[in-house]
Formats: sequence, C-alpha cells, structure tokens
Amino acid sequence: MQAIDFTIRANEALNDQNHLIKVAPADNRPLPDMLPGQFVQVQVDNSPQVFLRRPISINFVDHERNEIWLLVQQIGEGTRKICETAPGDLMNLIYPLGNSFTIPEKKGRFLLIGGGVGTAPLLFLGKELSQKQHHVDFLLGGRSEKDILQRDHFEQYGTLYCTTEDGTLGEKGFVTHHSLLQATPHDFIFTCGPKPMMVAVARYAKEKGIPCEASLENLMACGFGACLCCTEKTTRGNVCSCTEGPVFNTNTLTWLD
Amino acid sequence: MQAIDFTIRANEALNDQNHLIKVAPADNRPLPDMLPGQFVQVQVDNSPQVFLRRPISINFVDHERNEIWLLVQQIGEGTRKICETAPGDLMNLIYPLGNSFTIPEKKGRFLLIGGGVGTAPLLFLGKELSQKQHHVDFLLGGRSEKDILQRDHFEQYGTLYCTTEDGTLGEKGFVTHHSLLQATPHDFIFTCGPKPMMVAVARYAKEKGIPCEASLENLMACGFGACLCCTEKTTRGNVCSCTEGPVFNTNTLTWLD
Amino acid sequence: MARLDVKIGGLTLKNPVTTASGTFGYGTEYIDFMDLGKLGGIFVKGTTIEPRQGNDYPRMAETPSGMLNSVGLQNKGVDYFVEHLYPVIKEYDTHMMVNVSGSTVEDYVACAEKLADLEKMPAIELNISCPNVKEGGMAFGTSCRSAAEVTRAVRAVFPKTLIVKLSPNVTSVSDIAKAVEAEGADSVSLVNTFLGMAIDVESRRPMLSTVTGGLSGPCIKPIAVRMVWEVFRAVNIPIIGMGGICTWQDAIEFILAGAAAIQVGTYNFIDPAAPIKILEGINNYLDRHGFASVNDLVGQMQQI
Amino acid sequence: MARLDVKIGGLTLKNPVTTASGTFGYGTEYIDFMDLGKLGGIFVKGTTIEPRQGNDYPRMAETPSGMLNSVGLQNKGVDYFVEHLYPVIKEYDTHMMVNVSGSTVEDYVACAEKLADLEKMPAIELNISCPNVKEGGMAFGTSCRSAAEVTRAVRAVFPKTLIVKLSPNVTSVSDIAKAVEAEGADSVSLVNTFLGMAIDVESRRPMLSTVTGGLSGPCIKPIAVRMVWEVFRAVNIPIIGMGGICTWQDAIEFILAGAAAIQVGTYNFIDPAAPIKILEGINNYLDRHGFASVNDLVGQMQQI
Ligand SMILES: Cc1cc2nc3c(=O)[nH]c(=O)nc-3n(C[C@H](O)[C@H](O)[C@H](O)COP(=O)(O)OP(=O)(O)OC[C@H]3O[C@@H](n4cnc5c(N)ncnc54)[C@H](O)[C@@H]3O)c2cc1C
Ligand SMILES: Cc1cc2nc3c(=O)[nH]c(=O)nc-3n(C[C@H](O)[C@H](O)[C@H](O)COP(=O)(O)OP(=O)(O)OC[C@H]3O[C@@H](n4cnc5c(N)ncnc54)[C@H](O)[C@@H]3O)c2cc1C
Ligand SMILES: Cc1cc2nc3c(=O)[nH]c(=O)nc-3n(C[C@H](O)[C@H](O)[C@H](O)COP(=O)(O)O)c2cc1C
Ligand SMILES: Cc1cc2nc3c(=O)[nH]c(=O)nc-3n(C[C@H](O)[C@H](O)[C@H](O)COP(=O)(O)O)c2cc1C
Ligand code: FES
Ligand code: FES
Repeated sequence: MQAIDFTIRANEALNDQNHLIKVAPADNRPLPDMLPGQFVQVQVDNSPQVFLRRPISINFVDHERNEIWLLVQQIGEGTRKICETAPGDLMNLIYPLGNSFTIPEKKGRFLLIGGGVGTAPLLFLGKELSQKQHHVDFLLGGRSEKDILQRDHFEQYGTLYCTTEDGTLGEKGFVTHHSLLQATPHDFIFTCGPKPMMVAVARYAKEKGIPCEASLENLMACGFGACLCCTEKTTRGNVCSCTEGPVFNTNTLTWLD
Repeated sequence: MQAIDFTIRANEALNDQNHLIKVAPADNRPLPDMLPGQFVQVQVDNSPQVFLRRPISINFVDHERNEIWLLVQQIGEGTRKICETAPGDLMNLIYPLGNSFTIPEKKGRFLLIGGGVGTAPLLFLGKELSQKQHHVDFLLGGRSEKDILQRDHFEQYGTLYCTTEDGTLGEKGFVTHHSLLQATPHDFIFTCGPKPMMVAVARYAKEKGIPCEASLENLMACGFGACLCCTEKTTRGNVCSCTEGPVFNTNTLTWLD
Repeated sequence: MARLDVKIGGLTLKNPVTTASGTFGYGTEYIDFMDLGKLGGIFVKGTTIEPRQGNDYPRMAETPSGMLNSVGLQNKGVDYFVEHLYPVIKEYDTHMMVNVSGSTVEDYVACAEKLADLEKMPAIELNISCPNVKEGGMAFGTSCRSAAEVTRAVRAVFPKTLIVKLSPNVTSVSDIAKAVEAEGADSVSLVNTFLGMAIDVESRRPMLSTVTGGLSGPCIKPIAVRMVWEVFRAVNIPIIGMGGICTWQDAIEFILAGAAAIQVGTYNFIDPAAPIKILEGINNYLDRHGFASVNDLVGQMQQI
Repeated sequence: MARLDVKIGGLTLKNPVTTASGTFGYGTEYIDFMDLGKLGGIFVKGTTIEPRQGNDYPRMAETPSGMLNSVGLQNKGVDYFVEHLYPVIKEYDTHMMVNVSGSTVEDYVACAEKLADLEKMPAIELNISCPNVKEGGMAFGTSCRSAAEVTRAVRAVFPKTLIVKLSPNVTSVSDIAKAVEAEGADSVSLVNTFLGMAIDVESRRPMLSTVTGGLSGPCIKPIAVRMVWEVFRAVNIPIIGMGGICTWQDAIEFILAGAAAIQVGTYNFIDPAAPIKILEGINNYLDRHGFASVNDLVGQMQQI
C-alpha cells in the first residue's frame, strides 16, 4: 500500500454522469503490480461533505503509460468533485487495496456480468483473463445505450453482450434475462454492479452450480482494514470487505438466505 | 442589500499575495448605488474552514462596465480560495454592507492613509472625494515597493505619497513617520489598515485636532447586523461594526484610552 | 400541495420553518432577503429584564463546519423591546416569539410577565441553555430540578404558549425534557449551542474573550438529531428541533426524528434566504412522497 | 530540538503523539505508511473478554466534518489477543496499549488481569465510554458512581499504568474525571465519541443499523478541547486529549488546553501518515517558539 499523489493526465466525460479519469504517479515512479478487483481510495478535498476518501475500482492499468484508469459515476458530492478535476490537478490515492477476483490456472469460459458503473473493474479483469488465454464473455447492462460504457475497450478482450432497459442496445431488459444465460453455462461468473443485480446473478449461478464471485461496494471509512466499518456478513461472520473483499465468492455471502 | 451571484470578469495577481478581482452581477442587473467604505460578504465554498462568508471592501465601482473591484490579500484558506477563482466562475455576494466614510459638502483637504491591503477602500473613496472637487492626498505604506498596490489608479485621484519599511519606494519607515505629517495639517483623515497603524494615525489626528475616521476589520459572522459578533467597544457601548461601522470616527473608539 | 400548518401548544404556525433566536435579529435585518410573512415564525434575540452589553470582542471563531459565539445576550432589555421593537415587529405577518433569558428565576418571571401583556406575542421561548453568561442561563438547563423550578415559576405567570429551550450539554436531555413537561411547558425546543472553545496556537490565546462559547452549525447536527429523537420518545409535547440545519434535507431529518417544527440558525448568516428555500424543499418532498400533511412525517423514521 | 518525552503515570512515552483506539487497528495496518517506532504509543482496538461480532452493517455514515460509527467493539476477545496478536505487536518499538471494554465490572477486571501479565503491555485504557454497545460501555462513563466502581475494581488487579477513557456525553466531564482520579487512575483520556445519528431522508431509514452511533472527527474538536481544559483544571493526573485532531495545530491546541499527550483518531483514515506529520509539526513549533520541552506547553493557554 502507498499513499501518494497522482497527476490527472486525462478526464473524459463518457456521458452526462460518467467520467473516465487517467492518472499517473506525480513523481513518475513506476506503478506496482495490481490485481483485477482491487481499488484505490481517493482523497477528494476534505470539505464537510467529503471528509472521508472515496473508494473507486481500478478500471484499467496502462503500464506502458504508467497510468491507472478510474471510471467514476457522479452520484454525490465526492464523485462530482472527482469528475470536476482537470488534467494537471493532483489527486492523492491510497492503493492498491483489497483482494481480487480469482483467476484459475486451468483454462475456462468466463462470464463477466456488470451493471452501471459496476462494469468498472471488469475491464481490467477481462484483460487479465484474456491475456491468460481464457475465454471471456462480457454481459453488460444499463438503462440505455449511452450507459454501456467503454464498449470498444471491452471488445478487445472478449465478446460483448448487452442489455438495456429501453432496448436501445442489445437485448431489452435486465442482464439476468439475457438469452446468453440460457445457452451452455460458463465455468465461472464474476459480477459487479447494483446489489439487486448481483443477487439475481448469484441466484442464477447457484442454480446452475457455477462458481461466482461478486465485487461489493460497501460503505468504507479507511479502506485498509483499520476501522471495521465495511463489514459484510458471511458464513465466517462479519469480515472486512476492504481487506477480505471487495470480491467475495457468493456462496460465502448470506444474500440468498 | 442583495444576495446575488456575480460572475468573475477578471482576476489579476498584483503580487505574490494580492489579487485584484473584478466581478459583475451574473444576470447583468445594474449595480445599485454604493458608498466608499462599504463592503461585500463573499460566499466562498462552504468547506469546513470557510463555512462563513468573508468580508471584503469595495475597492472600486466601475459603473460603465457594471463591475465591482475587490482587492484581496491571501492570508488564510478563505482568501486563498477567493484568489484562486477564474474568469467565468460565479461568486455569491451579499452587498452593499456597512456605513461609509463621511464626505462633507464643504471643500477640504483630505489625507487618506492606508497600510497593506487596507488601501482597498481608499481607492473608491479617493475617487468619490476627487469627483466632489476635494483635495486628496494618499499616504500608503507597505513592507516593500511591491506591496504598494494600484499606484497608477490612486494617482488619478490625488497625490500619492508612500512609505516602505525597506525604503524601496517613497520614504523609509512607517506611514506615521512620513514627512507629510509634519507639513500643514489636513482637514480630514481617513484610514484603513493594520490596527497598530490605525491607532498611531488616530493618535496623530487627536494631537493635531483633525477629525479622523477609521475602517475596522473586526471578525464577522453575518455582516448585516443579525449575529452581534462583530461589536466594537465605543463611547456608546458595544456597537456592531458591520452596520454602525465598519467606519468609525476614531474619537468614538476606546483605542486611545 | 400538502398541509404545512403545525400546532405548538395553543399556537398554530402556518408552517414548520422558523428562525432561531440570536441568528435572526428582530426579523428586520432580513426583510431585504425574503417576505417574512412566509415564515412559520421568528424567534427573536435573547431578551433579559435588564439591558446587557454582552461580552467583549472577540465573540466568534470559525470552526470545522461551524462556529463558536460568545455574544452573551447583548440586548437592550425587555422594556426597550416592548416600547421600541414590539410595535414594529408586531406588524409582520408571522408569529414573533421572544427568547427569554435571565440569571435568576425572578428575572425570568418578570420578563415573561411583561411579554404576556403583549397582544401579538403568542409564545415565548424560555432560554435555560445559554452557555455564554456567567451566572444563570445554562445552569438552569443542566439539572432537572432547576429546569423544573424556572418552568413552574414562568408557567404561573405566562398563560400563552410556553416553549422551553433545552441545553445539549447534559447527560440526559430527555430527563430535562420530562421535567419541564411535567411543569406544564407546551413545547420544548432543542438544541441550544454546545459549550466549546478554540485556541490560536501562534498567540496561545483563546479565540474568544470568554474562553468558552457556544458551538453551532452543521458540525452539531448529528448530535442534535439524536437528542430530538431521544426527547421524542420521552415526552408528549411537540418538539421544535434545530442544530446545523442548512438544507431542506436537514429539516426533514429533524422532522423524521420527531420535530414538529424546526429553527434555522447559523446558516442564516451564510444564506439569508435559506429558510424560504428550506420551506420550498419540504413542500416538494411532501408532494413527491405523497404526504397529505407535514404532521404525518413527524417522528416517522422507519426501522432499518 | 526540544524534548518530546512525556510521562503518563509510571510510563514514559517517547513523544506525545499516539493513535486512538479503533482507528489504528493493531498498528499492523499502518506499517506501509510509517515507521511505527516513531510514535509515542498505539492504543489498539477495544478488546473484550469474549469475542464479539460487532453490530450489523451499515456501521458508518459521513457527516459534516466528521463521521458516525457503530462498529460495536468487534474483536476476537482477549484470549485471542494474548495468543495471536500480542506476540506480533510486542516487537514494535513503541508502547502498545490495549483499550479494554466490557459489559460488567467483572468483564473489565477479567480482561485487565489477563493483560497485566503481559510483559510488554505497560498500560491499558479503560473504555467506559463506548456509545455503541447496548449494555455497559458508555453507561459506566456517565455517572461518577459507576465510573468510580469500575476504576476501583480494575485498579485492584492492574498494577501498571491505568488510563481511564471518558465519555463526553455528560453534564460534567470534570466530575467524572475527579471520581476516577480518586480511585487511583494514573491518567484520563478524552474524548470518546459523541452519541449522534443520521437519517437518510429518501428512504426515511437511519443511516446506521443501530440508529445511533459515535460521532468523531474535526466537528467535535471545539467541544473536546473545552472538555480537556475543564478536566485540566479539575485533576492532577495527566490528560491524553483527542477529538478531531488532523494537524499539528490541532495537537498544539489540545496541549495548550491541558493535554500531556494526544491521540489521532478518525483522521488516520484520511491521511494514514498524519501522526508522523503531526509529530514533526509539534517539534518545529517547539523550536520556533523556544520551548525546551513539550511539557512546558501543557495547559499553557494565555489569558486573552
Ligand atoms: C470497493 C469499491 C469500489 C468502487 N468502485 C467504484 C467505481 O469504480 N466507480 C464509481 O463511480 N463508484 C465506485 N464505488 C462507489 C463509490 O465509492 C461511491 O459512489 C462514492 O463513494 C459516493 O461518494 P459521493 O460523495 O459521490 O456520494 P455520497 O454523497 O457519499 O452518497 C450519495 C448517495 O449514495 C449512497 N452511497 C454512497 N456510497 C455508496 C456505496 N458504496 N454503496 C451504496 N450506496 C452508496 C449514499 O448513501 C447516498 O445516498 C466503489 C465503491 C467501493 C466500496
Ligand atoms: C469590513 C471588512 C473589510 C475587509 N476588506 C478586505 C479587503 O478589501 N481585502 C482583504 O484582503 N481583506 C479584507 N478584510 C479582511 C478579510 O475579511 C480577512 O482577511 C478574511 O476574512 C480572512 O479569511 P481567511 O479564510 O483567508 O483567513 P482565516 O483562515 O479566517 O484567518 C487567518 C488568520 O487571520 C486572522 N484573521 C482573519 N480575519 C481577520 C480579521 N478580519 N481581522 C484580524 N484577523 C483576522 C485569523 O484569526 C487567523 O489567524 C476585510 C475585513 C472586514 C471586516
Ligand atoms: C450568534 C448566535 C447567537 C445566539 N443567541 C441566542 C440567544 O440569544 N438565545 C438562544 O436561545 N439561543 C441563541 N443562539 C443559539 C441558536 O438559537 C441555536 O439554538 C443554535 O445556534 C443551534 O442552531 P444552528 O446550528 O442552526 O445555529 C445563538 C446562536 C448564535 C450562532
Ligand atoms: C471507527 C471507530 C472505531 C472506534 N473504536 C473505539 C474503541 O474500540 N474503543 C474506544 O475507546 N474508542 C473507539 N473509538 C473512538 C476513538 O478512539 C476516539 O476516541 C474518537 O474517535 C475521537 O477522536 P477522533 O475525532 O480523532 O477520531 C472509535 C472511533 C472510530 C471512528
Ligand atoms: S473500510 Fe475500514 S476496515 Fe474496511
Ligand atoms: S457581523 Fe453579524 S452583526 Fe455584525
């Protein structure tokens, strides 16, 4: 873990709510190894509404340019301020934090299901999987076409399936209703997005007997195991989702009880 | 009094500490009449350190361009943030606030003594006095040449005398040691600046029997008479310096007791 | 549009948004910023039997998300109020209520008696919680016995709506609330300021001439909401809630915790039109969530 | 360079900067961010006789310049601590002190006894002020009688440095401080968190599963400084001050008010290297102002 200043290299609005922000260590030190599913804790501005840091997933690591990508959805004051940053601004990050999705040695067929900004960690994950020669299908859901972000990037690492609530892209409806789920089951499912979606995915995986991991977005104060605020109830009791998560095998969660 | 948004039209660094900021009502409504000595209450950003507004004198009113000028010295978080604003940004002001310097009908010789950023209200004051055909002498003090701001503007409305502590401009030393004070006394003295300077000026005025008004910079919460936090002890008891001041006849103050 | 009127004892406020004593002068200071007639009520500056100069400058210091003040009840005394201020403010189309302070029970009683005679003074707020004067003030509000004593004495001479303003500087605010309810208070308002202090580290001197002062603003909101919630479950009289309210969301939070009405305090200094914006926000919220009356929201926090 | 060592009872800390219980884990969480050996001491997470799961999620909410938490003393119990954690942390080159919590006097005593046996455990901090557990905790800290009782019982079995951590949720914190001093406490630390709450207005549900929680962060600093100043004038034992400390200026403020040492709490979450920066700042301040020792600054607030 490090707590260092990054320089904003680029900040691009992908739609009215979401920004893709590329950052590099201000002192140009090389980025350490990071794992898909890990996140950073962004110090915003210490204003009353954003006193605490904000956890944001590692969307992508561009080692060539020494950049981390963050995909940020504006939902409140903190994410709004993050999205308002401009190239050249500094941003202090604590990183890399958390565990990661489990990438097995044995080749397999992976289904990565994301909803909303929950697609963020799946890009980095998809790249790592495809580099290890796994078969990767992405199934991304959103309200409308403009909510399915970074499609060209996803397509580099696997086959992209989409659902939109208004039918403007892919199949109309929710991800869990996509016809792909009726086809031959995958070997692994990784998911990130709104809790109701992840619960539905976990239920599907359980029914089909597919190992499934979900990345949780519990509220966090520290992000590195010191405050015990981010706990998730698991079969092992309350565990910190910032150190023993954010990625959990859905069988260990109490969601379906 | 109004509480309205202004647009920053220009923000110029005059030296490492002071900025001249020109603002105009965002909706372009014409500026109301304002008096020299009055001030505005700037809403900064509601961050924890700058929860309250910050009082800033009206440095100048440019009715032609519908602009108010603010001369701001960075001393803490609030003034730093004000100085960081950029053209196009919005800034909410409550204005115009406070009483004003007393401009008599009868023509007279006025000495306006300012120190540091305390020169701010004297520019507007000097202009009003000179427009009413009074004789105006400015006596401005600072640490060094670069601290005597807006000299070309002051020279439009009167004769400019300076003192600097390091002797880089005008006479070396403090304003109250300037040779001008040994010459024929003026009819009125108006002063604004650090309290020790104003006390010395008040003492000089008292000795010479010259009517003297000083503009105070008491800490303020509201700026419009609602909180009773900004009181100054006077011969009439505690009075609000935001409504019955910030300009006081120094004889009514208890400074020289 | 939902109904906004609320009852505080025998008094009906046209809506639950009022302004806090000491932060709204006599209303007059705000006429440029709003139509005062839109407010549910105005609590005017703390008034004492005798005129008071208040404490020495400096009287305020900014703190994280808040401020300390030690104004110390500067006011011209109740007689001046009755003669010079009341005739002006009684014309406002809203309820004007005086915040009554004192150092002895007799002071409170004498002050309340004079105010009881004023036709357009439907209620007083008994300030037993001012942290900024040496004797009296907060001392009354920090024990059940003395809170009860002063309430009883004032109740005996003041037949109109009696609101008692509670101090948060206590172990159990609900005990104090129960004590004043038992003596016939029609309502309790809370919270007054928290006793706090700040030191300038370079000069090593206190920021306030009185060393300690009262802390107000958003910083105290979570504690104030909790106290309102505690008192709501302890008493049967309406609660007027305050402490750091800046937005309509803050106001709704207090109402959900149990406040029948709210007061906007320190934030008036930052946005002098805040009470009106808060009122509009409450109105929209009620419509959006389908509440017929703001009263249906009082204390309606749900189980998690 | 000024002297930084401070004495807390029989214990000498190399400097006055320590970290607050529940915000610094077991120190281990911070080794990437600093050399723990530079700290004056570390107060580890609240420990109880039995293992505890803590409260349900959600356990935190952000508030203006602060946060609410209701962790509820989640810990693996004192036996686990002694067996698995102590062997690791005793190697750190700083004083490790356990924050002891409980629901009954017997719990506190049993826990303290086990910790007394540990060679490298020079002190414990008795947490009689946790607002986040149903029984015990804060209840002990809100009356002089029960605060005295638990202090007396623990004092009898714990011969090393005994620090009692006080609750700010009281009418008179100095009375409680005097009560525990009288029972032989070597030091008092204050403040623990303020009882507060927050409600999500759209869902109308509390933000914490437990409804109320403990408020910490800069928002509470002015009240905490005032309490330290009150206690400083009431007792003769050293005070460990905390509540919203983020910068060296904040730390100096507490020291001037009367704290012999300080704890950094919530701000560790925002800047995990904050304690080290604060220590450097204190050091510079002492040099700049010509103080030979940090002890010369304790309680040295000047008259205005
Ligand atoms: C491990 C992890 C990874 C994340 N990755 C990303 C990411 O890559 N991109 C991204 O845009 N966001 C991500 N998030 C969510 C992001 O942290 C929150 O949206 C952000 O903290 C909200 O801050 P805010 O100040 O904008 O909103 P706030 O003002 O704090 O909150 C606005 C509203 O959203 C609710 N809320 C805030 N945070 C959460 C949360 N975590 N879960 C549920 N409700 C919440 C609040 O209760 C409130 O109602 C991640 C969260 C976690 C824990
Ligand atoms: C009527 C009036 C007119 C003013 N006109 C101008 C102006 O034209 N230009 C300008 O630059 N400034 C002016 N000031 C001063 C200005 O308001 C303060 O410098 C500003 O509020 C400081 O805010 P800050 O957040 O930068 O500093 P803070 O962080 O609030 O304070 C930094 C330090 O300065 C001290 N301080 C802050 N304000 C004052 C004050 N008013 N008096 C003494 N000490 C103080 C604080 O105690 C602290 O030690 C005026 C003040 C008043 C009352
Ligand atoms: C400058 C100032 C003066 C105050 N004067 C009084 C007063 O005279 N009487 C009183 O009961 N409360 C007084 N208060 C307390 C407020 O009425 C209110 O209870 C408190 O500020 C909390 O609300 P807030 O956080 O919204 O300001 C004063 C508060 C401030 C900030
Ligand atoms: C998440 C969290 C957990 C805490 N756990 C404990 C605890 O176990 N025991 C204890 O005595 N205090 C606990 N505290 C209180 C802190 O030690 C400290 O007293 C308080 O937070 C005030 O200091 P601060 O404002 O610097 O955080 C906890 C505080 C926080 C924020
Ligand atoms: S966020 Fe602090 S322990 Fe997980
Ligand atoms: S600043 Fe509020 S009355 Fe003057």
